[in-house]
Amino acid sequence: MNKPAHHESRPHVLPLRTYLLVAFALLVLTVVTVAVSFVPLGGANALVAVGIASLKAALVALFFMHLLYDKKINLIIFLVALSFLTVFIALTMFDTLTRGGFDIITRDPIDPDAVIYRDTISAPPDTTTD
Amino acid sequence: MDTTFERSYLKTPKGLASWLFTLDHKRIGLLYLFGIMGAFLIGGVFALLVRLELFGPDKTLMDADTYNQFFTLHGAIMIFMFIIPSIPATLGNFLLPQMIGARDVAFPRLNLLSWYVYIFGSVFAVYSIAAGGVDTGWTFYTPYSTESTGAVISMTLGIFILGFSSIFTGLNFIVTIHKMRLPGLTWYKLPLFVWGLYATAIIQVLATPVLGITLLLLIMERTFGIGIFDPAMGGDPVLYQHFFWFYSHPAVYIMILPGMGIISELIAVFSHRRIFGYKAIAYSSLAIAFVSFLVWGHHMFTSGQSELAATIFSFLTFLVGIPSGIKVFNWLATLYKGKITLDTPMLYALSFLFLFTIGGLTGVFLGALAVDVHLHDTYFVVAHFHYVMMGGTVMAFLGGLHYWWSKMWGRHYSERWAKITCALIFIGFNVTFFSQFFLGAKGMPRRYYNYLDQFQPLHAFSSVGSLILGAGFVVMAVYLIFSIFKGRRAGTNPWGAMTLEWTNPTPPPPENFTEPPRLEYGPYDYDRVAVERTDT
Amino acid sequence: MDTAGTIFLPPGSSTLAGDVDALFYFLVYASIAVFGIVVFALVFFIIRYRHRRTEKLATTQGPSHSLRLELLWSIIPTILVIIVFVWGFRVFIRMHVVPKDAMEIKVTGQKWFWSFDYPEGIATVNELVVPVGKPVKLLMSSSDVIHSFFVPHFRIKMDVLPNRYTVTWFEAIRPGNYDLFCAEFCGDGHSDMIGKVRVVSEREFAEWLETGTAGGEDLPPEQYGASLFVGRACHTCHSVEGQRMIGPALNGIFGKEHALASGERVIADENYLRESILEPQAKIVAGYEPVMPTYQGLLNDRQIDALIAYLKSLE
Amino acid sequence: MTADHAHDRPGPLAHHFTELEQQSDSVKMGMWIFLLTEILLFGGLFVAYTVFRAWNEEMFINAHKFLDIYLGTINTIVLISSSATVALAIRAVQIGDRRKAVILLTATLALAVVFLVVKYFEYSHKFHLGQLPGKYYTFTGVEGSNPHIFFGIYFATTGLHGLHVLGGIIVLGWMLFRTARGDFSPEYHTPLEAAGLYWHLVDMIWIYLFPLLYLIG
Repeated sequence: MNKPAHHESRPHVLPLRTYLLVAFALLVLTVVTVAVSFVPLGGANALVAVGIASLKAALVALFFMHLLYDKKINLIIFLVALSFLTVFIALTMFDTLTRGGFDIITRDPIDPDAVIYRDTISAPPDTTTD
Repeated sequence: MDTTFERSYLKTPKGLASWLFTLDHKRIGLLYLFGIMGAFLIGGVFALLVRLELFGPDKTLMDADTYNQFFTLHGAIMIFMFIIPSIPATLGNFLLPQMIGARDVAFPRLNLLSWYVYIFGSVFAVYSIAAGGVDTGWTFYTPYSTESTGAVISMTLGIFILGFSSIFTGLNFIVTIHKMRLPGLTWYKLPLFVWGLYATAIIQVLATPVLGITLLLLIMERTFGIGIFDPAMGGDPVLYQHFFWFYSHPAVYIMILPGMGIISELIAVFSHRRIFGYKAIAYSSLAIAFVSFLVWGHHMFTSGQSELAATIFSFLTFLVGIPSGIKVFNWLATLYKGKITLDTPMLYALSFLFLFTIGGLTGVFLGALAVDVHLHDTYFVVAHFHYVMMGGTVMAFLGGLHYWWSKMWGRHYSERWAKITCALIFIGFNVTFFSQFFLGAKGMPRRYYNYLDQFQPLHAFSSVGSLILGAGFVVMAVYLIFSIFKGRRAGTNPWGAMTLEWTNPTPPPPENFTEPPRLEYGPYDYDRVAVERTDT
Repeated sequence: MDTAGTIFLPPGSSTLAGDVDALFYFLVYASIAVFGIVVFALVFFIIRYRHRRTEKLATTQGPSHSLRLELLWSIIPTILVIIVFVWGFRVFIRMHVVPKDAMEIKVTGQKWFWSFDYPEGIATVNELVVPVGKPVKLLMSSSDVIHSFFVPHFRIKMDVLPNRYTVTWFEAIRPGNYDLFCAEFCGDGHSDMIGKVRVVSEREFAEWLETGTAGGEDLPPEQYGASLFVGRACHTCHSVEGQRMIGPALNGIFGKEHALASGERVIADENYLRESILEPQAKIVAGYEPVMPTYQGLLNDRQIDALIAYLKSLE
Repeated sequence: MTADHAHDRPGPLAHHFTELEQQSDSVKMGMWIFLLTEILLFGGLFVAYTVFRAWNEEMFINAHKFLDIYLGTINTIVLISSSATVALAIRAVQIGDRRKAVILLTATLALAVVFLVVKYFEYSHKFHLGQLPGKYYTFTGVEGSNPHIFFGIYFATTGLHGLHVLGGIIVLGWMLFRTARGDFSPEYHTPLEAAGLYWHLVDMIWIYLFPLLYLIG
């Protein structure tokens, strides 16, 4: 693999216009995401924010960081990083979001403030069990 | 008389400074060798002290706090300062460029920096012994590690720094393998040791940063109480375990994959036989590297993670066993119709096959959910991971060290003493650790300073084994050091091997190859070309 | 199911033990079989294809790969491990689904003893008394670091976490005394955090509940105190023979003056001893760590008096 | 093997490479692997954020209102602009315009400093209110349990990011010096490209931190 590509003795220079357009798009997206955050959309706010952030990150990676034009191996490295981060988040959440499935605990929580406790109690802390 | 010696990397240039500022991957490999041998000595002494204390119940030598510090230091030093850098940073550094016909690794300065970072991190880690010791176990579980009064911060900082050294080595190797290969040396013509190093390096760069952030968060937890891991501040100790094992499980494969690479070389050379199933062995390394990231939760089946997560992790754990099994069977098949010579490196390779199979099979016990509940945190686990780490990685490392010893130093060790030592280590190891499978299944929990009388005979047996093991390593140190100065002069290719590093002079010149290496045959073409042993 | 002890496992004494042991032994025999094949092939090939160094090396001919063989030794282990996974999973689920009629006991792990609270208002330390043949649900939490509740004879183990409840259950099938270990490293007293599970008949259990924590109240105070000193796990950290352990030795301390970590000095009278049992962090003896947990709720006044009487009697 | 070729080897080519292109590709690939480790380093913090947000969404939403969205937006624009200037600086070197490259790199450095100054004001305001991480947290205005965890994560992520900006200033300063000295040419400017990649990654991480912390909390 990686046959030496002799014809590329000079770097691939992107036109100035591309950089300016990308920078402009990034600024516009920033304004959009801030504006949307003031609109109450419930859970969708988080999705929109992360979606726009990903779009911006993709623009930076593909154009500013030249991944679109560079050797494919570098793009692969970048995608590997993202996929293993996804694995980390996903497998951890498989635990943290599904705790207490079998054990219904009817006692009051030990520390009502402890956020980790929320999913393992059946009743909210303020109701008394009889 | 010996112009090869005078022109070799060992003698040109001369002087201490030329070693301390060397950019030569071979010298850096040797610097690492001295570093990890120092770590192995310290870690080994702690191991022997721990085993002596456990000879009988109650107090034998030391009090509980000292014992807790000793097993913590044994674990932390052996893992972070010895076994993780052991094969890649010493043999890998020394051999990788030679095996792919390159003059050096891609980033020689980064390579030297990684050694200094290693020493710097080790100094922090060893300093923590003086600064009150650490008694948390090498896993630093919260909230014990946030409450402990020991020198947890200096130890974790040391390990954080050691992580950079590991990352630099991995980064260097990946780029080297991609970009520095001799023209014409395609991926499928690479020696399997290079594939092993490649898979290892991938894990090093992917997993080590997570260890870094875990330890940083632990330090912040101790200094600021930020409340992510400490239940007293509203955090979750089980989340710490997720973070920790996301690194530390793949780290197990950082340790074993390069060992498997060495075994592939040894089995092929000493059977004088084309390796069986080259592609299967190569790809299984990558498969192990990938799946190793999906299984960390099997360290946590009784930790309070959800049943769903435990089930997923258990299933994925079994997947990682399959490529390991494939490797073992392929090695066995390589012996078939070979010409097997039982030189010392081969004895270590065969020991590896024997011990690693036991380690792997007992791993299946621990992957099975219900059985793990009984065996978790007992001596069964201790025995299992020593069979994999010591019976696997250390045996492979010793095999590789003996195999390439003449390449490194230009001299042979005493074959007779080497065989006696190999037998001592093999016997000592099995006496020490096989007994621990029984201890664990009987219910003896690990990290116990004191224990009930019913466990005493097996503990005493295990302790005796550890002394045999220790004696083996002392003898090895003596004959190896002796050989550097007085050993018989070695020839270019004493084993009749086909990989590129045996085509250059022994010991190699600083630039590795005096003339551009030629690819006349592949690394395992024993069925096409008759290579003779050349030894003086 | 009743399984006798073997060279591997201690006798199985809970309803779950049989299930776990069956899988365990399946794994033992399967492993021996696989290991046997590997070692046989290894030894056979070494003997059959042994080559002396004096002979000349020539080329060797042998298969470089074989798709059929490689598939064989990929697929057979895959099937085996899938069987093991499903089997292990099914037993694991049984371990985690508590029977509806289980009696609930609250377990607290702390450095370095176990305490058990019964719904009837009885509290014990390091001794869990349960009736035979009745499922017992353990609702567990820790008051300091992570511990792990491990009874080898019952094949159960579950971590005990601070600030959170975890659950495990068992049903003992034979009366007897069984070891209870802490399996998660928790500090200097980790290996002494050992208790007993005492399985008694239904009738004995009912009697035991009646008389409270196994009697002793009719003994003279010094003797009662001596039994409490062991029964409440004081001896895990305090010697009565003068050695320094995790805590200071307690013989001959009564009536004497002691230096505190705060620099003050204090006379060890009844009030001081009482306070040290109920509020251990209030006054720390110089040279020791403030690690002792409170015994508030674990000892009644009579028991505290008995303990003080015992300490007074020590030389 | 090397001595007889010495005369036709370009200056910046290190002894162990055979040609400049191999060297440049290696450095860039090495840099990308380094960026991969950075992504996973920050990744741990993103995991902590996601896990705790899922556990306690209300507290996160309440707590994030105490971050200054205007300063955050300004900093985002500052960092994006600095990313653009560094990309343009590399382009200037590629077309041989050294003067423009120096100006653009100086602008990048200035923007990076602005970012840190804004961050400094944000931090000191929070210190003043007692919105400190962990056990030093004394602020009482946030509803929900354990708001100190949100601020713990806020300080951990932005603090680590701030350290990376600081590191970027040092690296870019060195690159500015080397550009001004004339080390780089259209044929050889690999170190500058690598430094640029690093700076873009620092920008990219902020692109995520900004909405997660300031906008949705």
